[in-house]
Amino acid sequence: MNQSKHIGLGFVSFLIFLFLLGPLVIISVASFEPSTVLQFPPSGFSLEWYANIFAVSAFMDTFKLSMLVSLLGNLCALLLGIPAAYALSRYEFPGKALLNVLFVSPILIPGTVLGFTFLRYLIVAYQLPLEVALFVGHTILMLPFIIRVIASSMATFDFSIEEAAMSLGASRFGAFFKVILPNIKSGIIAAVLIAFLESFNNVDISVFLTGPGLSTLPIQMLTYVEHYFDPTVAAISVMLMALTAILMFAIERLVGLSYFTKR
Amino acid sequence: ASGDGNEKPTDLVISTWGFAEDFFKEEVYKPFQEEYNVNIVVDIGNNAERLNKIRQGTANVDVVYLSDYYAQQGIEEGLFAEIDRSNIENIDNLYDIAKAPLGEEYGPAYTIGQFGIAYNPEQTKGPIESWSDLWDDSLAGNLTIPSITSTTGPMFLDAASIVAGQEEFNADAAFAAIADLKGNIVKEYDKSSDFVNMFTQGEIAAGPFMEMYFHDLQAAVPEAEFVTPTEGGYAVMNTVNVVKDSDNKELAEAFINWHLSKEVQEASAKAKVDSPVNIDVELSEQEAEGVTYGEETIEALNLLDMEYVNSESAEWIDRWNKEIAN
Amino acid sequence: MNRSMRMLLLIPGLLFLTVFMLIPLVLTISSTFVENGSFSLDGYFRFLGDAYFLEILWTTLFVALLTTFCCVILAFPAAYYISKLNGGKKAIMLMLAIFPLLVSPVVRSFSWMIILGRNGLLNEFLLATGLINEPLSILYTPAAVAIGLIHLFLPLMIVTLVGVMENIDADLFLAAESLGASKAKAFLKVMVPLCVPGLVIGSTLVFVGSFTAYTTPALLGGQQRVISTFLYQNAITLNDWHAAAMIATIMIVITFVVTGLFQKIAAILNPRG
Amino acid sequence: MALLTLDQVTVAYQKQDILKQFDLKIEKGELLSLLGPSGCGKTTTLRLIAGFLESKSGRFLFNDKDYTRVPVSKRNFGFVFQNYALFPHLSVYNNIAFGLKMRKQTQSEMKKRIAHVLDVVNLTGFENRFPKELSGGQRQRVAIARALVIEPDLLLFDEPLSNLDANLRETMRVEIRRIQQELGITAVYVSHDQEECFSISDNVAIMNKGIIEQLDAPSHIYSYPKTRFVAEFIGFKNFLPFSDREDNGAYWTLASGAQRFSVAKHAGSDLGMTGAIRPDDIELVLDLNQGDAANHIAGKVLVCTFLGRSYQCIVETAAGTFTVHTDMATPLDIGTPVVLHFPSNKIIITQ
Amino acid sequence: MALLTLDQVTVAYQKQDILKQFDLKIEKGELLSLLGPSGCGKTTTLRLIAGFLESKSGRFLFNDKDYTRVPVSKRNFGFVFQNYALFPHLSVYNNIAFGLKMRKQTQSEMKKRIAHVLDVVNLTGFENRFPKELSGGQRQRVAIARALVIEPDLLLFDEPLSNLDANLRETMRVEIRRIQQELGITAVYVSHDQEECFSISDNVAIMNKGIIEQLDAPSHIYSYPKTRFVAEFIGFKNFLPFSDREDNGAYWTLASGAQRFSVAKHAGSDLGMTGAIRPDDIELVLDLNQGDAANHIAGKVLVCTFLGRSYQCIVETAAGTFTVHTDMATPLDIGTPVVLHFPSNKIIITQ
Ligand SMILES: Nc1ncnc2c1ncn2[C@@H]1O[C@H](COP(=O)(O)OP(=O)(O)OP(=O)(O)O)[C@@H](O)[C@H]1O
Ligand SMILES: Nc1ncnc2c1ncn2[C@@H]1O[C@H](COP(=O)(O)OP(=O)(O)OP(=O)(O)O)[C@@H](O)[C@H]1O
Ligand SMILES: NCCCCNCCCN
Ligand SMILES: [Mg+2]
Ligand SMILES: [Mg+2]
Repeated sequence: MNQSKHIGLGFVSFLIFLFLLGPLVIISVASFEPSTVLQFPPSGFSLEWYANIFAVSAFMDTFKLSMLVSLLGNLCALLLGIPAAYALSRYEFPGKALLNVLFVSPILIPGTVLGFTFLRYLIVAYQLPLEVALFVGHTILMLPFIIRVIASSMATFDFSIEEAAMSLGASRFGAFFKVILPNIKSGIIAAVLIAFLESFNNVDISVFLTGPGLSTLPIQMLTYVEHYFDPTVAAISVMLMALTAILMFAIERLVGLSYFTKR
Repeated sequence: ASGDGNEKPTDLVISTWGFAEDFFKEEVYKPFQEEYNVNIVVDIGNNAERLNKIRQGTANVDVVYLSDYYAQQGIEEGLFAEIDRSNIENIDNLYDIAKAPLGEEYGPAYTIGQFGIAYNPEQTKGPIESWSDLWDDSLAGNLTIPSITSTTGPMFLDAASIVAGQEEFNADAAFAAIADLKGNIVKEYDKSSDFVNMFTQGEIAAGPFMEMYFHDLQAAVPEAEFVTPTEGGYAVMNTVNVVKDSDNKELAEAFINWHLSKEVQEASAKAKVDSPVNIDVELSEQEAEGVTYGEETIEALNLLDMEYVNSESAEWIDRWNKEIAN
Repeated sequence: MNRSMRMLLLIPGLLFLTVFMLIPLVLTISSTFVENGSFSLDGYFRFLGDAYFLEILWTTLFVALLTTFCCVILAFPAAYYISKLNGGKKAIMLMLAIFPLLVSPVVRSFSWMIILGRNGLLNEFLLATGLINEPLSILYTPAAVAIGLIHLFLPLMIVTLVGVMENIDADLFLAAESLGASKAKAFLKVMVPLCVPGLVIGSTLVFVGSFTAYTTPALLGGQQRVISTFLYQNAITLNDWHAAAMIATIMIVITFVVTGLFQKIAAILNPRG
Repeated sequence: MALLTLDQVTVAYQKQDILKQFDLKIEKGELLSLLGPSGCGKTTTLRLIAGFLESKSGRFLFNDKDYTRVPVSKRNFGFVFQNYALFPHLSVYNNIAFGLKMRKQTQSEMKKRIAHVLDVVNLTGFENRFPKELSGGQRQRVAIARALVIEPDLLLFDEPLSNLDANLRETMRVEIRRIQQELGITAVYVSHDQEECFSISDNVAIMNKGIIEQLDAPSHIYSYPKTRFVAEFIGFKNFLPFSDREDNGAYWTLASGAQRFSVAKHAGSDLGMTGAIRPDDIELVLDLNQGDAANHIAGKVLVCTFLGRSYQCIVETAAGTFTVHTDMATPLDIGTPVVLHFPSNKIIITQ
Repeated sequence: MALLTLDQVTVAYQKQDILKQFDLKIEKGELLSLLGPSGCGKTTTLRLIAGFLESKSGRFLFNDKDYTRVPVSKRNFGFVFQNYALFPHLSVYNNIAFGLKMRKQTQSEMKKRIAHVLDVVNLTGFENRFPKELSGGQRQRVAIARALVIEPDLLLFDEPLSNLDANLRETMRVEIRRIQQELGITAVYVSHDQEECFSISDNVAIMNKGIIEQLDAPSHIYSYPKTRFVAEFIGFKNFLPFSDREDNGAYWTLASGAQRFSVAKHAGSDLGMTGAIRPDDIELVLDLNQGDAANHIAGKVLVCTFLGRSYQCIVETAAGTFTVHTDMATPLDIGTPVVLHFPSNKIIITQ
């Protein structure tokens, strides 16, 4: 389709992106504030708060734990979720509606209650070690995002290519990995990213599943802003964005970003 | 007994708020760890969350720092061990009100802050001197107050009762007074950071505030002022206790003793981490800025009966929700 | 594929959820129907008879629905635009769209305070251009909460929709146009129905997110409370887990009803969705 | 024993039976075509054999083994899909390489075989295109190449040439036939193009509403359709209801209305009373005197259309309306009186 | 003035030109077919006219108005997609109703028209099915119905009947033609089926690699293809390279190798030196004595295949290999010596 026909659409999209990214720009600029209070425009330029991220050891420690939990949990949620998403969008069977509800239910339940329930059962009743409970909790937190986002991108999918692959000798498994997966790649990536970020930013469940020597970055950040007002947390957000941008750049260099989208 | 480096260090779990973590690590924990061959593990979070974990018994906490309101809950629920004061000699060197704010059996306040009023003189009609000044119409849409669920909420409720002319605390009068104040309130705040934000963004000109955070406020808004209201400021007590299930009770008491020592108290004060309660701590005028310091100041602070507060709080929260927060 | 194979795909997830979430949750919720050792609905009647509770419930619901609606409206063009791009450009835009998720919700709210405040950028801009004479008060109103929530959840909706739109055959759109549908009509009659699966899940994510949101309403809203504040008060401040579980149960029921409603609407839009 | 046997197979979508107690036998190396109207169940039959569908009842034997439960990927059957089902994320080369990779072919062997099959389907040079950059016919050819290249035990074609032009279709069908015979692959071929089916197949099965009406060698079906349905389907446009039958040695003599017809006997010609004849086989005679002779009927031209090879005339007679194909330089005007001659060796009798 | 004019239009995908300075004129009420090999640009031409594609250069006039920038939805052109493009979320009824709803038809009018068009495409009773519950041919018919029912100003068909069986295809094409003529709709029709194109069209354009090689009435193209490409495309399988030309009144006398051929003159027969003849038009003579007569060549049968209507024999001669169709009861054995006769009024001369 021709570009000129997209002008209206392009403009609207531009405004939407402005809305999404404008606040981030403001925060990024404000994070270079030299004084102890976040303001815009900043009263000067300083990297003090960036230095502070590394000076306060808890930020690095919790960052590592957060990454670990979100990545491992994500992996686990993918292993559990992809087969389920596939079964739910590919087949009709009795009880499907119920299963659909069950698989989204972790989203439907207020985090505070879910967190407390985990505390009472995973840790107190099941006696899981704290780390394991945190990991399980995050897996559950991510599962519905993985399942629903992937399932919805499979909803419009033409599964005849799966049959084609099988007729060419691919096992059910192979067909899935070789032809279904590549064609829902962006759906999966979307799911992984959303789930990861939901987990990485999660506070209300994590609060109950952390303990001595075990805390996550967002909890650390929240604790920090209870006592400090300086732009350190803004600086952390900017660092996360920068990290992501660098990652993207590296991927672009290595495999090309189009690798992640369907042709 | 000083460690010979061969014995495996004991874990001591400390539950605390999580500010100035690096100060504590270096100046408080490290010397103690070396001397006692312990390994200190901290659990951080806000009062309520940490108290909750102690209730569930999931965190193996030995020493717990809580503000008095939450500490009182812990005591009533029997979560804390009775302390052996003979193991904590430094208690004797504390201001009187810090020695046993919640009873002789339980831990002392390791720091006391002052709850007063912060304001921006450039945005108010004149200087603010008393709690009742907050009711002035000139502050319409320019005021914040602490929410009832924050540590200082009940203190402001008490102040409102005083402003309403009550000798003894009277909840009806206090709620009526705060309801009167609604025209001035932009919104209430839960965290000190919310106050600071509103203040620096010019959304508010004044509000009840804790002195220990004033230093930061002033850094952003140099013209800001902190006053002890004429009716008196309130004492914000941060207490330290030993958890009942602790296997390291003696070590815990030793640690508390260490935290109350002149050395640590003075270092905390000078780093502007916590106001000192040890009477031996001497601060220069500059060092005392932003710190609640001095016998008269401390002794002049109003105190709330935490047992009473605790028994009323559910009722107050309910009333607050219905009469104030909407 | 036979039935048992299908079950094999579902079982691991099912088992995991059942053991670690479903059973604990059912126990928690069922405990709300027991008071003093016997079955009772009194707790629920207390809440549902409480005007204050109903008011914040309604406010929260309203803001959440408004947010969901706005996200749908805003996400559609953006997602469509992104799905039309090819290769690297698409990946970049998609990443940019989810960039906000990298920023802590607290920080994002700060940013909106800077923009929407009394002396904020928006007011400065409007005053400078002479569009207004008095600063608008947006911050600390439900509108500010909605804006903050939209910013918080729009990325979810966009990403979900892009995933669905990509698998829609471009010829369908052309077919609609050739049958006389304007671009807008074709979009409405073909694109929208085919996006329904994505819409349903996107709306569910946004709705539930805004319905249970805590930080953003606390920072951007005024004195008006939201339901999670109430839940949090009961659970954390008052340590009354019985009441908290009841509030949660009420919230869960509402979420189920609303998302069920989404499904109903979806079924009308796309009977085959 | 047949290589492939469908034994009393029933397939249903929702509650409706699509194949009804379906029987089919195919010998090793045979190419069998399924021919039948749109919606009769051809694709369904192929999908069943391929293993994409499960039958409600009945058995499927292949090489004497019960294949009913063998998974698709273990069957080693090639399938050419009616809607191509190309992998959108793979280039033409990789689409074709897919099956070979599954079979762990060496890179060089793979290159060679793909180059060859691309040549067969006339797509050399398109290796790096993606499916959506191809025309409809090109896609179809990739689909064929993909199935051919793995040299499967059974090849299933679902209208593999429907989007190709006549020449290419002919070339391709010759190639398909050649490869199939060379490698001795058994094949089931669905097409709506009769000429294609007849020329490529060892046997043709004419299907109607989920059952096979006739299964025979192409030339036999072509000349002697067993039922009226088959006759109609393969181009017998003209039918004569007969009412009387007299045995006349090598001929039957039959009556249709006032007219008598002599019809050469053939296998099964004693089983029915409906005569059938192709438009090509009726002779259009302009000599009106013959109107009353046996096997002749007088009539009037209703309409004449150009078909390329010949003209098609619709002629109205006392015995009904007939369609006749005739070579002429110019069409006949509407209303022209003509006589139709039904050669007695061209009329056949169907049930 | 023509109703539709493409004037020097160039269309490219990526950098490659698909249509090259393409010209086309269609008169009001005319049905024009595009015929050409797979990948030659037929679909591209249709999509350009429909407005799905933009040209790099050139103009598109419709009704004397410049339509180059008119949006698709304002064109009122019906389009039948090669891959159907049915709306998967709508039932058959609602797929067909789509265009009518856009035109704000009353409910009752809509019902009536849909019922009628469903009857035309033989799908009455399928109203409530969804596309994925239909067979390939059924889907195709829904696509046709959907385009027909809006009675557009211009109908664009992209292989609309490719998945239908012969009978249905014929009925449908007659119906399409009838509706098109009745309503006076102009149409562009792409098909790979020559008989279909010839029988349905007022004019046929033979395309090759993005240009039109010949545009003429069907019967004219059928008999007198202008170029070797067109001849080959429409079934002239046999070509004779001529080397000498003598004018012999109504005939040319030409030499091909040692053999002389007499060829009836026709328009344009002076422009080329390549003779062409259809397999149907060569006569296969078993009387070997005629081997040396003019227009006769002796040869040997290479292979004989059954085609249904006739046998196809490939015969090798001194002048090359020829394909001949002939009516016989049984095929000729490989190696049988035969003589081919090329009637002088059946050979034509192409460029
Ligand atoms: N998106 C694309 N990118 C690159 N090349 C394309 C694209 N679409 C089509 N082509 C090429 O353009 C040429 C013309 O395609 P078009 O679809 O018009 O062919 P067609 O005549 O309709 O063929 P068929 O009979 O096979 O459908 C083909 O060679 C095809 O490979
Ligand atoms: N998913 C389905 N649900 C319901 N009915 C179906 C479904 N798929 C196919 N059918 C019906 O089954 C019958 C046989 O379909 P099939 O695809 O085998 O036909 P076909 O012989 O291949 O026809 P065509 O030549 O049109 O492709 C058709 O009448 C069709 O409508
Ligand atoms: N809610 C009481 C927490 C007390 C923490 N004191 C912080 C001092 C920061 N300068
Ligand atoms: Mg089919
Ligand atoms: Mg095409």
